[in-house]
Amino acid sequence: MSSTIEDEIVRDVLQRHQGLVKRIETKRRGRVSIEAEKDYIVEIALYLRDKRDFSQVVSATSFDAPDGDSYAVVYCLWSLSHRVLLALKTSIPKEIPRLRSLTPFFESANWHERETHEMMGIQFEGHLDLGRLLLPEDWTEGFPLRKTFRLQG
Amino acid sequence: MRRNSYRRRTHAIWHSILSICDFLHHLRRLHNVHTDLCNGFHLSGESTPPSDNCFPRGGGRRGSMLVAIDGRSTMTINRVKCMAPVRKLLDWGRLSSLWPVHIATGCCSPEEMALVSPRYDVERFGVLPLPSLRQCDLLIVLGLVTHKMAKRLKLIYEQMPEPKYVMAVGACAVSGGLFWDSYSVVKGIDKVLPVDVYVPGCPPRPEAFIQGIRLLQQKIRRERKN
Amino acid sequence: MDLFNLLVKVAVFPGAAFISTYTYFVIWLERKLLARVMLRIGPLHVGKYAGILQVMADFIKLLGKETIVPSNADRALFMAMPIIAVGIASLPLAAIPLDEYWVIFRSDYSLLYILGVFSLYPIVAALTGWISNNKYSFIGGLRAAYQLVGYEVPMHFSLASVAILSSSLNIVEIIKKQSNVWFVFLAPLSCLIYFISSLAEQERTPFDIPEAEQEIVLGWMTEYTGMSFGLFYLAYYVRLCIGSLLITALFLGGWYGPPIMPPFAWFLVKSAAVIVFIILIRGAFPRVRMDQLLNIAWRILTPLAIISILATMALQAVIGTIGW
Amino acid sequence: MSSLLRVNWGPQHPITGHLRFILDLDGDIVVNAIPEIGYTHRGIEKLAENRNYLQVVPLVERVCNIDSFNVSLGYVMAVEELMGVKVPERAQFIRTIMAELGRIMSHLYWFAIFGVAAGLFTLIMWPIADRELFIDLAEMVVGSRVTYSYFTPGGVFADLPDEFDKRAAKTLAYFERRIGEYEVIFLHNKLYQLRTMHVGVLDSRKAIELAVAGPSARGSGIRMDVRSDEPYAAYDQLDFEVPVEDSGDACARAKIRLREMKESVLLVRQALNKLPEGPIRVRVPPILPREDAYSRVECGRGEFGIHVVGQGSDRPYRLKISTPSFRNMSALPHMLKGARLADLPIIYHSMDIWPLDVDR
Repeated sequence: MSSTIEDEIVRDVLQRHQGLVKRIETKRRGRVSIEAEKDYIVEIALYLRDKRDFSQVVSATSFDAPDGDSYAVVYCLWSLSHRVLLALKTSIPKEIPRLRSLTPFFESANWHERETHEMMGIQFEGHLDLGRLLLPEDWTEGFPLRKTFRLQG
Repeated sequence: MRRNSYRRRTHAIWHSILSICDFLHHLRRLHNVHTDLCNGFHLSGESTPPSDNCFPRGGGRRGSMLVAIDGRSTMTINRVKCMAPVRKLLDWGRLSSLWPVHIATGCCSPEEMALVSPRYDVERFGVLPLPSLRQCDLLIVLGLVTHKMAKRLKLIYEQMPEPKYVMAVGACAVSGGLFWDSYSVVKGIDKVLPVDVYVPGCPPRPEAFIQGIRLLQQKIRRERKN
Repeated sequence: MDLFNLLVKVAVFPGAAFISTYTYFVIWLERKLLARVMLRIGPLHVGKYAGILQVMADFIKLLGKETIVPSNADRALFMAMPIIAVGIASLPLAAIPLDEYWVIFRSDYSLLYILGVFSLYPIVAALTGWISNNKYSFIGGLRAAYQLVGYEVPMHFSLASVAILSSSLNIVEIIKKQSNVWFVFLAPLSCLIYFISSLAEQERTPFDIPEAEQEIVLGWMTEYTGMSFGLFYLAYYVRLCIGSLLITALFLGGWYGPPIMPPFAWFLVKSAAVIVFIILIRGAFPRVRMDQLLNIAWRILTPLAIISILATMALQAVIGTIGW
Repeated sequence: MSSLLRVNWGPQHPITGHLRFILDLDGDIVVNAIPEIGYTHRGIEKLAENRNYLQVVPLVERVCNIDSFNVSLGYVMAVEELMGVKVPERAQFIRTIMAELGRIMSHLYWFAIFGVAAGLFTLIMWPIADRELFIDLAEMVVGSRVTYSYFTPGGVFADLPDEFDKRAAKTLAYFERRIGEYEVIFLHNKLYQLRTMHVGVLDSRKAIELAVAGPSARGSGIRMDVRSDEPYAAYDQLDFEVPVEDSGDACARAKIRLREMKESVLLVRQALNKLPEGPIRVRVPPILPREDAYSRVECGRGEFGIHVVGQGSDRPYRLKISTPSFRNMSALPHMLKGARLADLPIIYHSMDIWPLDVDR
């Protein structure tokens, strides 16, 4: 049993979701990053939650992927019992910015997804309340964190 | 393309909430300025609750004045041609009892806490923070004001009784400061409210706050002479 | 001559002029003392000595402020309420004797009069909260009414022991009975209960629930501006002064004291001590919740007050048999 | 629905600060509480994309300027991870010292507001007065009161001044005595206990589900602290205890923070004793490589995460700030349901939510 918990997680995920994972790596102690197709994100997250106690969504980031016509979405999941932070990455096409929501399964993903929706315009399917969170009620300018949105300065 | 839309938005805001602020700028208090700026201001969007009677909203439903039936927010006691000593007394009372309203808009609010704390104790000058805006005469705008807050700030200013004073504290309240190119920050609250004293700094030290209050007191003392 | 005397008493001492001067200094004292508790200086630069003119400046400023009447409020009542409040707050003063001679209104039932008038004030509060047509005011007014239900019973029970001890309802008689020993020593439990419930009646911390700033802004006074707020502010402190005078009269031996000072001076010194104590309590305790206040009042104070009545009756019987 | 009273709290309200609550009240009971945030949303994440990585430090600091040491440490660490820079030992220790001072300042500020929430105004003044002493210490090192920009990628901006350790020792000794007084006067005050015990109870299962962060989570019995889970700066060379309370009410959360302040005092002392000699800064490359890095620090309010994506220029391509207040805020509606109106300020402030931190 010389392998660390990070290696075990990587092995598990690779075994279970052989074809779905595009890339998986451990950068350093306590960090795992998984890149997967957008349709399998929920599946992998649920598997991690049930088997490895990744029960909290700590952060959700989204940005214009530097190369190509897609948005990258990164969820950070935290496992309390293993003390491992897992980055779950995916990319979705710019024409149809839709992704299955994690909120029905992770209550903590709620506001993170709302914010991502507001700032990047990504539709989370299955999310019950994607209302305004941070921007003014009468905001009509689009999605501030997209690269197409330019500041006036 | 985006620049255009930004300009359009700014115009929209200017028309909806900042309608007459431009010429309010160089006017002083007690010059019979009607400060009812709230006409045409509506809250919209799903997250807005139905308006309630907590504080009347909008220009039409503004609380009526006791002394000025025509809606002017001036006071009879100032219109009465009273003797110089009495006027002096009134001014003295006003400048030595400035009650600031509790409204935190940005990151300068910890410094306001320091201002009332034992080391800087601003109650020495008669500045006593009060919870309700109905009793207050000084609006200290602490730091940046977002577009979302600007509407509420105007509402708060509206509901304070005359005579009232505004102090812009922090670089953001003066000019937008560090967030000068942000999409959601108002570049200087003088676009929204008539400001009496500017206190620059990011955040200003409490000493600067106190200087601002002293300057305001000087201003009140001079106001009547002009 | 009688009429002149009465007028002097009403207008000067112990009437309007006296109570307003006293209130002025109490407000100043509260701000100054509270500041000391908080390690601050308090008012300093307004007035030559220690910010003594601060309160005057506040009131002059309030005089010059605009008065706003909310459009949905009942206009006439809204404007009348502050004046009614000050009137009702200062009514009990009529029956409080600062000396055997200096009393405006003599009656054999003056204690009942004071109790009746003193507990009118929460009704003013509830009414004010109602007519302001503001939700915070409304909640504050309701809370004032609740609070009335809470403290009134133990308060009256605790005063029953005073009446038993002095076998009189006349405050002058009650004070005279204390020439040898103050009632606070004969009925300490009643004194404590009365003190606690009078804190609740005056809406002082820890029972300032109707004005709880953190929840409902300024409670039932939220909508008041300018001098109408100033009048409520005044009424609040007038009640504090009168409450402390009343405690002095009922439990602390009124004007009796070593003959180094005139009697009324003793009266004032004692009541000022009570006020200082009340202010220090404000500096040290957080506010309790409404349901906690009702719990304290009904589960603890009321049974204790009944025990105190029984104890006092027993004491009175003992005193009666040994002929003291 | 008609029997419910809808009350607005904020943004001008004595206790809410920069946000607004919409409350549905049934008598004294809160049926529904909807927080409406965004009143201080400055778009820092967007602004950071238009500044170079050094200019971003002051911006990030404004996210939570009462705890700016810890917050800027998070950003700086992310940039260093991206560049693969190794920070010298002395800088790590100085960072730890300043971060702990920042934690004390942040907790003192929280303590002041928590006191007011219960209606005790003395408790505004005392902790704020003590906070001034720590501000003095920071001012001695940095020169400004609240916003420091002291940490830079590659180290710290300047070395500690000569008399710093003496002055720090004096302040810490005073403050240690002072914490004892706070405990006696406030936490053991019967009325205070009456107000805070069994109020706003958050059990550990729900706390994990809602991803509550920092001292608020530790108050619910969750042992979770980035300083020990994933040691950064010099925390791996210092020993400290992570305080945990099980009851999950407002009183427990208050106790946690007081105990943490004690721990911080000990940590600063340890770090000052072990402070090695050496350089305080290394050179860093001028551009951010095409990678991404996620760094976490334990700031006063809990876990603070910064996700930096580089794009081969001197500007961050994307900066995501994940704040503890945002997480706690999203948990708040669940906690407020069924509470009494009078308990609302206490529950809200026991979570130590800083609205600027929520909105970014």
